[in-house]
Amino acid sequence: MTDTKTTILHQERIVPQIFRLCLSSPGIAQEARPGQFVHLRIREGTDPLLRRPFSIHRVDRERGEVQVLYQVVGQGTRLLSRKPVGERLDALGPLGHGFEVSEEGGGVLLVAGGIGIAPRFFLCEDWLRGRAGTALIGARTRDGILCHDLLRSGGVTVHIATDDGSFGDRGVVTDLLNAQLEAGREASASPIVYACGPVAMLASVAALCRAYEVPCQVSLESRMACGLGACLGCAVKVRSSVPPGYEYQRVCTEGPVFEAEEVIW
Amino acid sequence: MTDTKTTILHQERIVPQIFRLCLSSPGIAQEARPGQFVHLRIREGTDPLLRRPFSIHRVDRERGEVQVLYQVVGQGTRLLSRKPVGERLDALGPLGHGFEVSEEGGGVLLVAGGIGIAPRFFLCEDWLRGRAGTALIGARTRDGILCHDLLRSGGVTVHIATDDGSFGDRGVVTDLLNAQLEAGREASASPIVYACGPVAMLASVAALCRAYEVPCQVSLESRMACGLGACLGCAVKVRSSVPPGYEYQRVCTEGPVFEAEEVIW
Amino acid sequence: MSTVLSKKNVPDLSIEIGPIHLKNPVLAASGTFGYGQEFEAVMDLSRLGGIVTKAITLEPRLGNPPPRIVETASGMLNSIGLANVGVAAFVRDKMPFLRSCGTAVIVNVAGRSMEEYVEVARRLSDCPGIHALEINISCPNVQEGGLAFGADPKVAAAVIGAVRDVTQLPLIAKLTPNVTDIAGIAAAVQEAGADAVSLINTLVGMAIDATRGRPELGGVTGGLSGPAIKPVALAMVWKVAQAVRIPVIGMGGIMNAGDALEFMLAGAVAVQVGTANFVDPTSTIRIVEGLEDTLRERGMGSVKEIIGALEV
Amino acid sequence: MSTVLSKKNVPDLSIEIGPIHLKNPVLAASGTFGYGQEFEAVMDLSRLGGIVTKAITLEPRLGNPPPRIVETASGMLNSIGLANVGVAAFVRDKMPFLRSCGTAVIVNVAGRSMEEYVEVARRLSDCPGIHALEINISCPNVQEGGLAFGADPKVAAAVIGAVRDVTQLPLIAKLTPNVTDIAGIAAAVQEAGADAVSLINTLVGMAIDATRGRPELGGVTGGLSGPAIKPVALAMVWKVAQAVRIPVIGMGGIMNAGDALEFMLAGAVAVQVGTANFVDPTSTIRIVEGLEDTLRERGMGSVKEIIGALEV
Ligand SMILES: Cc1cc2nc3c(=O)[nH]c(=O)nc-3n(C[C@H](O)[C@H](O)[C@H](O)COP(=O)(O)OP(=O)(O)OC[C@H]3O[C@@H](n4cnc5c(N)ncnc54)[C@H](O)[C@@H]3O)c2cc1C
Ligand SMILES: Cc1cc2nc3c(=O)[nH]c(=O)nc-3n(C[C@H](O)[C@H](O)[C@H](O)COP(=O)(O)OP(=O)(O)OC[C@H]3O[C@@H](n4cnc5c(N)ncnc54)[C@H](O)[C@@H]3O)c2cc1C
Ligand SMILES: Cc1cc2nc3c(=O)[nH]c(=O)nc-3n(C[C@H](O)[C@H](O)[C@H](O)COP(=O)(O)O)c2cc1C
Ligand SMILES: Cc1cc2nc3c(=O)[nH]c(=O)nc-3n(C[C@H](O)[C@H](O)[C@H](O)COP(=O)(O)O)c2cc1C
Ligand code: FES
Ligand code: FES
Repeated sequence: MTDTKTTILHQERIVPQIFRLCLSSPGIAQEARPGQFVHLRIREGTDPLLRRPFSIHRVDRERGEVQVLYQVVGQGTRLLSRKPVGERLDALGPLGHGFEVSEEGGGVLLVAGGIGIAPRFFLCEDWLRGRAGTALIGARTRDGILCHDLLRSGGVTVHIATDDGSFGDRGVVTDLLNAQLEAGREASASPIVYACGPVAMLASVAALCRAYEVPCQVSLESRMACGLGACLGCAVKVRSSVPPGYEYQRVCTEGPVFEAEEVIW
Repeated sequence: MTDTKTTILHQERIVPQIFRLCLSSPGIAQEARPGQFVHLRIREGTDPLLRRPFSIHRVDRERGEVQVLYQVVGQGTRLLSRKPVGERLDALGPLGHGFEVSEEGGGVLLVAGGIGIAPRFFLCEDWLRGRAGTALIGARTRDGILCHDLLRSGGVTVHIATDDGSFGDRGVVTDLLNAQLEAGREASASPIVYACGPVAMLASVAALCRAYEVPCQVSLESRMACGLGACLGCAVKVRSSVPPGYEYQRVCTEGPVFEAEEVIW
Repeated sequence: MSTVLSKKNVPDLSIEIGPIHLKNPVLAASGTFGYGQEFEAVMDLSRLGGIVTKAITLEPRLGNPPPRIVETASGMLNSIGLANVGVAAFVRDKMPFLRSCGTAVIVNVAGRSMEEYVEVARRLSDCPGIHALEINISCPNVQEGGLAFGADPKVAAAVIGAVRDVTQLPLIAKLTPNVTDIAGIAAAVQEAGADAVSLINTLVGMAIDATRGRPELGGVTGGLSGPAIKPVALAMVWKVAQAVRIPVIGMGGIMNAGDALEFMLAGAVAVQVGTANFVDPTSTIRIVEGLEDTLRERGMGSVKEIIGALEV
Repeated sequence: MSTVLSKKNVPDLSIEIGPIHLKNPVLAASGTFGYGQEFEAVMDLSRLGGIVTKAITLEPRLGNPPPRIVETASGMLNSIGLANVGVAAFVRDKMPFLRSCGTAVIVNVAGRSMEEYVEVARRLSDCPGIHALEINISCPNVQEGGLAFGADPKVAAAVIGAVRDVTQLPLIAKLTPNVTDIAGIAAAVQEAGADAVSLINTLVGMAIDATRGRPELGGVTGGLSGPAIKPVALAMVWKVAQAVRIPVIGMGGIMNAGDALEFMLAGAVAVQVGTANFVDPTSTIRIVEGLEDTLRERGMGSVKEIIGALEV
C-alpha cells in the first residue's frame, strides 16, 4: 500500500456531474486489482476533514496511471471536480478486497447501475481479455450510461436499459439480468455475476442470483473514515454462523466486494 | 456599505510574501475613504471560517477597482495568494473609520512599518495631491520596503530605514521620525503624523509625537469577527474620562484609525 | 383565483414560542447582532423573526481584556465578557431603534447576582416594545456567576423563579451546554416558570499560541461557537425537546437553512443564528428564504409541520 | 567529539506517565488505530510513544448498526459502539503482534458493569507485554454504563478502585467531557488509585439528514471528535492539570505538532492522536518529528521543559 503524493494528469467532464480523473501513481497502478479503491484527501485544512473513497476505474501499469470515474454528489466531489491538472493529490491505495475472478463457469455477467460502472471497467480490462463477457448497464437516463463504447471495443457484449427509455431498453438493469439468467438457464450455462450500483439495485440483483442459483459478487459502498480497517466505521451487516446470526464486516477491508449471499440487505 | 461579489482582476507577487490584489468593485471604490478596510471571505466552507480584514491600499473610482496590499502570514492569506484571476471574492466594505485629514498644519508625515504602508498609499493619492508630504518607511530588509517609487512619483518625499541597512539608513523608522520632528521643531513647522505598522512601532511613534506635541493618528489592527461593530471582538483599550480611566473601543467601527494619544498601549 | 394560488404558494413560516408570535422562526442570537442597528446597512431587519440583543446587565460593563476572539477549526472562541451599555442606557439609547425594526425584540439579561437579574428584568418590564426576556444563565465568560447559575438545576430554577415574580414578559431561559444533564436543568427552569428554553450557549474552550506559550485570549478561556459545535447543540436540543413541554429554541453552528431544518426536526420551534452573522451578515435572511423554498419544494403549508418530525 | 555534538542535537522526547516510561509523548488513541496491525503497512510502529488499543470488553461485541460515522464541520461523529473481539481473542490473536511492535501497549478497557471492568482488567494482568490499562469510563456510544460510569465522581472512583484491587498494571482513567466538572472527576479517580488520567473522550453529538428527516447515525447520537473539539479538550486538560497531581494525557483534535505542543503547554505529559490517523495515517510520526524539530529550534534538551509551561 502506498500513500503517495500523486499528480493530476488530466480531468475531464464526461457528462454533467460525472468526471474522469487521471492520476500519476506508479505504485498504485502497479499493485491495484479490480474492485479495489483509492482513498483521496480532497484538500488541505479541516473542511472537508475525511478522505473520500473511489473505485479504481482503470490503470495503465506501464505509464503508472490510475483513473477514477466519479459523480459529483456533495462538497468533496465538487471540490475534486474543480482541481486543475498538475495539482498534487494525496492518495492512499490500493485499498480493500477486490473481485475474485474464477477461471471456470459459463461466462461473466457484469451488472452496473449508474456510476457503478466505474470499477467494472477495470475488471473487464484486466481479467476479461479474450473471455466471453456481457455487461448490463442501467441508469435513469441516457446521460447516466457510461463507458459502453469502451466496453464494446474491448469485446464485451453490452445491453443497456434506461428508466425513461432514452437509451437501450426502457426499464431497469435487473430486467436485463432476469432475461440473461433465464436464457442462461435454458442453455444450462451458469455465469458469474459481478454487480455494482445503488444498494436497492444490488439487493434485487442478489435476490435474482439467489433465485437462479448463480454466484454473485457485489461491490458495496459505505461511509469511511480510515479506509484501513482500524475505525470500524464502514461496517456492513453480513450473515454469520454463530448467534445472533449476523456480524459486521468492514467494507474497506473484507470488502468492498462481498459474496452477495453473505450480505444482509 | 456594500456586500458584493467582487471579481479578482489581477493579483501579483511584489516581493516574497507580499501580494497586490486588485478587485473589481465599483460600489466599494466609490465609497472608500483612506484608512478604511474591506473584509474578505477567503473561501467557501468553514475553514477558515471568519473573514479577513485588509486596508484599502488604492482605489480607481472611474474603473471601479479596489486594491489591497497584503502579506502572507497564515492560512487565510496563503489561500488568498493562490486565487486565480477571474475568481469571485465576497468582500464587505468599505468598513471602519479612516484618517481624519485636516487642511491646516505644517505638512503631513506618513510613517509606515512593513506592510503598514498599505493604507498609507491611498491616503497619499487621495488627499495629498499637490500638498507637501513626507513618507518615512521602515522595514527589516530591503524587501520589506514597498511602494516608495509610487509615492515618489506622486510627489512625496520619501525617507527609508532598514534594520540591516540594505536600503536607506540603517536603523528603525522612528529614528527617521525623530529627525523629522526635531527638524520640524527647529523650523517651527508642526506636522500631522499618520502612522501604521506593528504595534511596538506605533507605540514608539505615539510616544515621540507626544514628546514633540505633534498630533498623530495611528491605524490599529486586531482580530475581527463581524467587522460591523456587533461582536465587540476587536476591542482596543483607550483612555476614558470616567472611572476606571479606560474603556474599550472597536477597531472596526471607532477605528481602525485612532488618535494616538487616546490609545493605551 | 391567482391570488388564492399565490397565497397557497407562500408557505406559512410563523410560529409561536409560548405567548410570543413570530413571523418566522429565525432569530439573530445574542451577542452576535449587537443592538440590531449594526446590521441595518446590510439587510432589511423587518424580515427577521426576531432579534436577541447582547446581554444587558444592571451597570455598564467594559468586558474582558483583548484579544477577545480567536478562530478555531470551523469555529471561534470569544471572551467578550458581557460588555454592554447597562440597562439604563439600553432602554434610553438602543430600544428606540429596536422598537422601530418591525421584528420581535428579545432582550438577553445577565447578572452577577440573583438580585441583578431581578433588577434588570424589572426595569425592562417597564419598557415598551420588548417581546420577551432571554435569561442568560449560561455565559462562560464572566468570573462571578454566569455559568454557575446555569450549571445547577436548583440555582437555575431559583433565578428563573425570582425573575418570574417581577415581570409579565415571557421568559426564555438560555441554557449552557457545559453540564452533565442539560435536560434536567431544562425541566427545572420549566417548573420555575420559564415560557421557553433556548440552547446552546457556547462551550468552554481554549486556544494557545504555541510559539509564545500563552493563551490566545485575554480571558484565557472563552466560549466556542460556530459550525464546530453544531453536532453537540443538535444532540442537546433533541434531548431537551423530549424532556420538556415548553418550546425549545435551538442554536449552535447554524449556517444555512439545512442546518436550521435539522434543529427544527430535532424539536426546536425556532432557531437562533449567531456566528454565521460574522461570516455572511445576511445569513439570517438567507435562512428565512431557504426555509421558505424547502417548504414550497415539499409542498408543506406551514413550517410547524417540520418541528419535531425526526423519525428515529 | 562529533558523537557528542550529534547527541546534543537530538532532543530527548522521552517522558514518564507515572511508572510508565515512553520513548516519546505521542500515542495513538483508542478506537482510531485498531489493534496496531492495521497501520503496519504505512508506518514504522516502533517510532510511536505507544499504542492504545480499541476498547476491550469481556465478551466479543458486534457494535452498533450502520451508518456508524458521519462527517461534521472539522470533525466526525462515530457510533461504533465498542465493537471488539473480546478479551480472550484479544490476548490470543492481537497481543502477539502488539508485543512485537517495539512500542508501549496500553489496553483500553470497557464494560457494562463494574464486574466486567474488573474481570477484563484481571485477565489482562496475566498477559505479558501490556504497559498499562486505560479504563474507559467515558464511552458515549453504549446504552448501559459507559458514559454513566464516568459522569459521576463517586461511580468513577468506584470503578477505578475496584480495578485497582485486581491489577498491578498502571491505570489510566479516561474521562468524558460531557460533564459539568471534569476536574472533580479527575480528582476522584486520583484518590481511587489511578496513576494517570487521559482526556477527552468524544463529546455527545448528533447529525440529521434533513432531506430524509432521519438521524445520520444508526446509533442516533454519536461521539464527536477531530479538530472541532480541540478548544474544548484544551480547556479541560488545562483545568484538570491544575486540579490533580497525577499525569494528564491530553487529546482531542490533535492534527499536528503545534496542536500537541498546545496540549503539553496546558499541562499534558503526553498526547493521544485519534481522528488525525484517518486523515493522514502517518500523523503520529509527523507529530513526533515535529516535536523534535521544535525542541531543536528552541534549543531545548527535553520535551519535559514544555509540559505545563503556559504563561497565563
Ligand atoms: C469503496 C467505495 C468506492 C466508491 N467508488 C466510487 C466511484 O468509483 N465513483 C463515485 O462517484 N463514487 C464512489 N463512491 C462513493 C463516493 O465515495 C462518495 O460519493 C463521496 O465520498 C461523496 O463525497 P462528497 O463530499 O461529494 O459528498 P458528501 O457531501 O460527503 O455526501 C453527499 C451524499 O453522499 C453520501 N456519501 C458520502 N460519502 C459516501 C460514501 N463513502 N459512500 C456512499 N455514500 C456516501 C452522503 O451520505 C450524502 O448523501 C465509492 C464509495 C466507496 C465506499
Ligand atoms: C483593519 C485592519 C487592516 C489590515 N490591513 C492589512 C493590510 O492592508 N495588509 C495586510 O497584509 N494585513 C492587514 N491586516 C492584517 C490581516 O488582517 C491579517 O494578517 C490576516 O487576517 C491574517 O490572516 P491569516 O489567515 O493569513 O493568518 P492567521 O492564520 O489567522 O494568523 C496568522 C497570524 O496573524 C495574526 N492575525 C490574524 N488575524 C489578524 C488580524 N485581524 N489582525 C492582526 N493580526 C492578525 C494571528 O494572531 C497570527 O499570529 C489588517 C488587519 C486589520 C484589523
Ligand atoms: C461574540 C459572541 C458574543 C456572544 N454574547 C452572548 C451574550 O451576550 N449572551 C448570550 O446569551 N449569548 C452570547 N453568545 C452566544 C450566542 O448567542 C450563541 O448561543 C452561541 O454563539 C452559539 O450559536 P452560534 O454557533 O450560532 O454562534 C455570544 C456568542 C458570540 C460568538
Ligand atoms: C471511530 C472512533 C472510535 C473510538 N473508539 C474508542 C474506544 O473504543 N475507546 C475509547 O476510550 N475511546 C474511543 N474513541 C475516542 C478517541 O480515543 C479519542 O478520545 C477522541 O476521538 C478524541 O480524540 P481525537 O479528536 O484526536 O479523535 C474513539 C474515537 C473514534 C473517532
Ligand atoms: S473505514 Fe475504517 S474500518 Fe473501514
Ligand atoms: S469585529 Fe465585530 S465589533 Fe469589531
